[in-house]
Amino acid sequence: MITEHKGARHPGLVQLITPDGERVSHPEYDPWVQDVGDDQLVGLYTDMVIVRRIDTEATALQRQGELALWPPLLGQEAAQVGSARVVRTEDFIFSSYRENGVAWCRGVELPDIIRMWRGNAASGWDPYTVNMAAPQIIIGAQTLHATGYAMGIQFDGADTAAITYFGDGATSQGDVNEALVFAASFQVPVVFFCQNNHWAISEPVALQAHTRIADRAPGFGIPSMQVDGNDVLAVMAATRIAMDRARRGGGPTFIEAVTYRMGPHTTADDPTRYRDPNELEDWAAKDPLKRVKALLERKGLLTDQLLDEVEGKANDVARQLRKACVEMPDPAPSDVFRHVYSTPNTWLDRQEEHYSRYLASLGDPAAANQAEGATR
Amino acid sequence: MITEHKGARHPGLVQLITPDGERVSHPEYDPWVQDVGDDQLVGLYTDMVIVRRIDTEATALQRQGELALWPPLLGQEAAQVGSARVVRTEDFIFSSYRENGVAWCRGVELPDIIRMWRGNAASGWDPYTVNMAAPQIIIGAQTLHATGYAMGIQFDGADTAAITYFGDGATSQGDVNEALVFAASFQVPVVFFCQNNHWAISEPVALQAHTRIADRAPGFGIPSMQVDGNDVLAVMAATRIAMDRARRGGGPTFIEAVTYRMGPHTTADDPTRYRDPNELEDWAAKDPLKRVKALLERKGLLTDQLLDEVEGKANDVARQLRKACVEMPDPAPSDVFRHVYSTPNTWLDRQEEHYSRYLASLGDPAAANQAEGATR
Amino acid sequence: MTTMTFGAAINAGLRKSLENDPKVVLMGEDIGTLGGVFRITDGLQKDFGKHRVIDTPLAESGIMGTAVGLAYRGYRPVVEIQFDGFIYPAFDQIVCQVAKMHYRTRGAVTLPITIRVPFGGGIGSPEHHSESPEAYFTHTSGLRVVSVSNPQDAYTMVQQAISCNDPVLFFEPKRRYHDKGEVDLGIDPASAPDMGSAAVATPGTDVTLVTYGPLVKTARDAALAAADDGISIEVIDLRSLSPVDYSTVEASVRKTGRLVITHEAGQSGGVGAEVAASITERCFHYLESAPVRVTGFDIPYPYSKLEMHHLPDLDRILDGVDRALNRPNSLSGLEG
Amino acid sequence: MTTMTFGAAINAGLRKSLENDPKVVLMGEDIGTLGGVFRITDGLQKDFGKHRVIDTPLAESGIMGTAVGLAYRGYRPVVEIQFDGFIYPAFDQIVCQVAKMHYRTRGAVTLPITIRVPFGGGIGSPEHHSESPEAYFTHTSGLRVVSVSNPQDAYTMVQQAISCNDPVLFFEPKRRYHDKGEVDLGIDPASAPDMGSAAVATPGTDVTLVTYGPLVKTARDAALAAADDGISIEVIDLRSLSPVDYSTVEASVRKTGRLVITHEAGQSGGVGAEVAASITERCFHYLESAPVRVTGFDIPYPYSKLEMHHLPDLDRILDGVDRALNRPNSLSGLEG
Ligand SMILES: Cc1ncc(C[n+]2csc(CCOP(=O)(O)OP(=O)(O)O)c2C)c(N)n1
Ligand SMILES: Cc1ncc(C[n+]2csc(CCOP(=O)(O)OP(=O)(O)O)c2C)c(N)n1
Ligand SMILES: [Mg+2]
Ligand SMILES: [Mg+2]
Repeated sequence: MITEHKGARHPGLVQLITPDGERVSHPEYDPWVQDVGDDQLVGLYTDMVIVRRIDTEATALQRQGELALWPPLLGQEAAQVGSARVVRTEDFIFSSYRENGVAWCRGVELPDIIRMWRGNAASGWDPYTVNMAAPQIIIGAQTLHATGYAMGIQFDGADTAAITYFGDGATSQGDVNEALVFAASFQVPVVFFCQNNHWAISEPVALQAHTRIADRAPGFGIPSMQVDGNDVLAVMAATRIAMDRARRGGGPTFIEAVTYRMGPHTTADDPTRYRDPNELEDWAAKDPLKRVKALLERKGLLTDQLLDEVEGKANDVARQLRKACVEMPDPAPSDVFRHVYSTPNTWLDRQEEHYSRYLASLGDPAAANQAEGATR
Repeated sequence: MITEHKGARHPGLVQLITPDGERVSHPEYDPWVQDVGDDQLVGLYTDMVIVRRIDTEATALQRQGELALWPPLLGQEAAQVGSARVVRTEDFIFSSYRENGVAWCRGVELPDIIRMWRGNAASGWDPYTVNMAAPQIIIGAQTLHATGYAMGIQFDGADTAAITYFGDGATSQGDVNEALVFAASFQVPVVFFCQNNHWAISEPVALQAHTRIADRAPGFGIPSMQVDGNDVLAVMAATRIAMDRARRGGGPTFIEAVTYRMGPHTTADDPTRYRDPNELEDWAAKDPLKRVKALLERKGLLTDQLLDEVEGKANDVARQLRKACVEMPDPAPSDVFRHVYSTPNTWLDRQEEHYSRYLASLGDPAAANQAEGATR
Repeated sequence: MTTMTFGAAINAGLRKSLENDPKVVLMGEDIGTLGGVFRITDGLQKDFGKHRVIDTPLAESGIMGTAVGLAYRGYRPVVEIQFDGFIYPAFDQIVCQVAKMHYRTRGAVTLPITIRVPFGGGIGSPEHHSESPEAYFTHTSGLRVVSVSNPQDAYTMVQQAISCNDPVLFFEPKRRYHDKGEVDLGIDPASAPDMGSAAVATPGTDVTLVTYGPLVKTARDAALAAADDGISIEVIDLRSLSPVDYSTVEASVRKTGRLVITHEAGQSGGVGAEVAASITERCFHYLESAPVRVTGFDIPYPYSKLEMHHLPDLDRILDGVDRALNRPNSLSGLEG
Repeated sequence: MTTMTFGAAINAGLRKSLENDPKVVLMGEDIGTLGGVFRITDGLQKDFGKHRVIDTPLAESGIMGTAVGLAYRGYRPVVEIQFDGFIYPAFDQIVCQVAKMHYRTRGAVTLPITIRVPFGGGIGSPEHHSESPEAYFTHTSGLRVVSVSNPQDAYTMVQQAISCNDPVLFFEPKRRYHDKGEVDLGIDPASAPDMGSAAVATPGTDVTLVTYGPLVKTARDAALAAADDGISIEVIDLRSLSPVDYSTVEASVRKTGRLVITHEAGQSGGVGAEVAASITERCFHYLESAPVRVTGFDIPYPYSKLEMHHLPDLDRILDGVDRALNRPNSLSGLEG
């Protein structure tokens, strides 16, 4: 027999809360969450409830024609809240399109969360006000941006880090693998946070990865961890370990958070065409929200008062979201020409001038004014 | 301490012949070369001498202005000859630009080896006559072609395999990593043969890979081997193991052949600008040709007659190569329009007609004839 | 004749190709079990199996590169790019490999690859889902580029593209997928008009209106509307964008003396620029006015609340027609 | 004034930019120790360090994507693409990220990235080393595209490109790297003619000859030769390809009534198509003949023994000039 290097040994999935809400100890990960007291636990629970409520409300808004599209994160609340809550303000986040839970934790304003999904903008917020980049739709592209940003952190000698979110499907893209190469070569402070939610639209994770996703990074010289992505504490611990290493100059880390997309890919998707309903049921039993709720219950913290309070908060957020959505003003026609360049552009200025004349010729008074005024 | 998956354990570099020419035994690899008797050893030696002679001659031809460019393989003879000699006729090879030793073993005609380097064609040979694709200049692109070809082998139920050659630098490209993903997902009969010659033009391998290159593939679920690429027997054994596994439906394998580019990147390169001469010296001591020669000597096979014979053969090849080069007819101007499409194309036909009229207007009689005749 | 949607017509054409040639394989993201995000490949994996209709990993360069390898082995891959905006990761493999392999190997290797691209806007999608990248490919020698505008052409031309020995970019106007039309499923693609030829979609005498893909319907509607004003527009559906069938366009412009070109892609360097330049070269003395381009603006495709401003519509096209006819129009009085 | 090669002038411009702004970083393959395969960055890593002049792994998408991240962090990356033909793996990052980020974020994020591309043929190289991909980028909104034709412009414009807040594709005619010229190193790029403006390289009155990059020299030589025949050619060096400074071109064509455009890139959908279409639109009534394009053929760039047939040279340009002037030329007698 030929002894060959066939794959990596791994310590297995890290879990700190069982699906039944039992807190299990893990000597290596426990220290990283030992400061998480009852208040913080309640805070995490509250965040997760709100994030799920935002998701439900946005889905409803889409069904009612108020949003053009929405990518539900149902089932991924622990992965997003657990990680985002330990990213510091000065750190920078590069995410994909599904990280609305991360955006919430980051303090993104409610209208900004839905702006692009309503079709009112190509992205929702100013990245520099929340240190979170515009959501990325091109699968995997943002992992390189995070790596480049982390190169900048390194050049600046800053003690912050970048973290990038991407899916299991994204791991097949060249860009993600090139990001691992650059991150490893330059040993920059970046954390690769992969939410393995088991699906890339209709494609199961097995089509993208022949082995554990967490095994990928060590082949590039990047340490990795595989954590239960539905366990908010495990996610927190892993993210802290990784961010801490990055900030201390220890280079990149890869985290695979094993979770499950319980809803459709987007509101335009119909998972009944490709998904075994039993699989969904299995994962419903591991629901991240149920789990932290059970933990709170075991700890005697799940009072009616708390439940009411949290529900009230979530409903408030939902109401604000809905209001922000339906009241969002439409963009002006001339916005179509804005921000293509930061410097004047003769070609585009001419097109804008012609178009405003055209609108004026249709008898649109607003446009007529514009046609006479300045073009920029 | 956090136990994490930091990298893969590996059995280390496989070697069957020491730099001094001692045959060392290796229980797992030996069986794969036990059929290699004295004759075959002499054959391998002969190939390596010829391949080096082709290289020297082509370099001289370039210096004399007969070739536009040449990418020397000096130092990589064992990696190329050892692997190519165990690829069967029915298997298919997808290489980069430096595998002229592979082309030689494949039976590519001498003029075809230099055709593109003289500027007389974009590639040298008909891939289907030797089952070796046109050399690839875009770094890494051919690894996907090999993987796709292997998908075809699988669909056909054939018991052949594809093998692709690429460099250490190429491992940074997205395409190579995507090839690993596809090969692993579909478990197709393809062998990834990486010649780690320590340099990508002026960039050392450490810039491309933070860990052993052989560690990369297991993270994709692909078994890998690291062999001494200057040891022709070790290379043969590893390639046989991999090709055999592929043919038997065992899926892809990755081989890192650790070797050294002793010459410049191409004849246009000046390695003194970036390379420590001591490093070159170290590797000269591990020269693949010296090594097999020393082995032959230990076996008492290195007679003066053999040396003369091999030198004679190599000189013959060199003479033929030179003759083929200087006598190669120039292409016709109208060749510029050939083979862009396999079907007629009105745009291009018009451009050809106009150009032949133009040439005719300059008073070129050949062109004038053409302008009057058919355009295709 | 059968009434069917545009999407169903492509599905039927793909099915025919899969039936007729065992070397035809379909590849793409989500094209198997799901039948594609637009359901164009619906049911095909079920009927032809996983080796004929292949769900691939999520990597466009990987899909294109393995398609090259399959073609090297004698297969005829039909690649689906999920949305126009996701073709760019495959750009290198398309431009350097797919387009050049035949030239590189002096004809020894043909790559009969069809690249299906749902393209264009008008469906209210977010960024990267509404692009018109066709000009990148018409500027790439070695490729053929076609775009279909109606179910019958979709059915016939997809089969012609698949049986063509050259690589073909096949642009499908996604906002027309649900449009219905009559399709003759019994048609023999080999005897139908070649995909390289343009078609006169609406005959006319006063002005030539050239377009392709999603705007053919809009252009024909414009011709109908103009007829009420006594203006006779000849609408030409280019069908083939590379090469353009200039003989058909030339014949029309020699008759009308006026040319308008409309497409969704941005103006600068778009297909319209090439058509305007080539027709001016070929018909200079027949032209009574400068060729007019009515196109998308030179902007990234806008968010959906603004896309109707970007996309040429019936009124903007008619304004362009007025310009070509030197009738009063939105730019009247502006010099140049 | 200092006499220096084109390559040395770019090197000097890069050095100035590195000196003036600590946020400027150079990235690329082999640009450090080696100084680039063309030695354009020679000595810069030694003088500015490994964090300012970065040898990157061999992955163009990786280089471009990390440049985006660096720009996000406030840096001004100057990326070297080793050869024109190797820009395609970075195409997705350029088209979807570099070009669109400013629009996407409504101006919140600027990406002042300069992408240096040695381009064009004439140096006897194998495949992928002689391409002219500029039209892909002039068709991409959100990018600025310039090309330099002489050492002085190279020195000045590379600094202007680097200080521009929009991303700039900077095309360097590699076959001119060794050409020498006078360079005023003391020039202040901010007060020099803007890189967006075209320049009249040779004044003339009979015909306007528009070009850029490597062919400016050829065009000027053609003008000299034509002068002997009593033909006065006005050569315009576009300098900026996106946007084109049409006011300069228009002014010339209004004067001459004739237009010839020449470039190495293939004809279909090249920059020449856009210039021909736009000038026809703007100057239709001034044109006495159809704009003529003298360009590379619509073929993959040929192997080096044939490249002189592909590349427009002085004679072919003059033949095009004759066509524009309705003088006897190679196509005389052909209709259309
Ligand atoms: C380059 C590119 N190709 C294809 C798509 C279409 N697409 C959007 S989401 C998606 C699946 C992504 O799966 P994964 O990375 O697992 O993320 P998830 O959606 O599960 O969060 C695909 C194929 C895209 N957005 N970008
Ligand atoms: C996509 C691409 N980028 C850049 C180049 C330029 N280039 C040619 S060879 C080379 C180095 C390749 O190194 P490696 O893969 O180790 O192969 P080796 O030359 O050592 O055989 C580079 C950067 C190229 N040919 N293709
Ligand atoms: Mg997923
Ligand atoms: Mg190498």
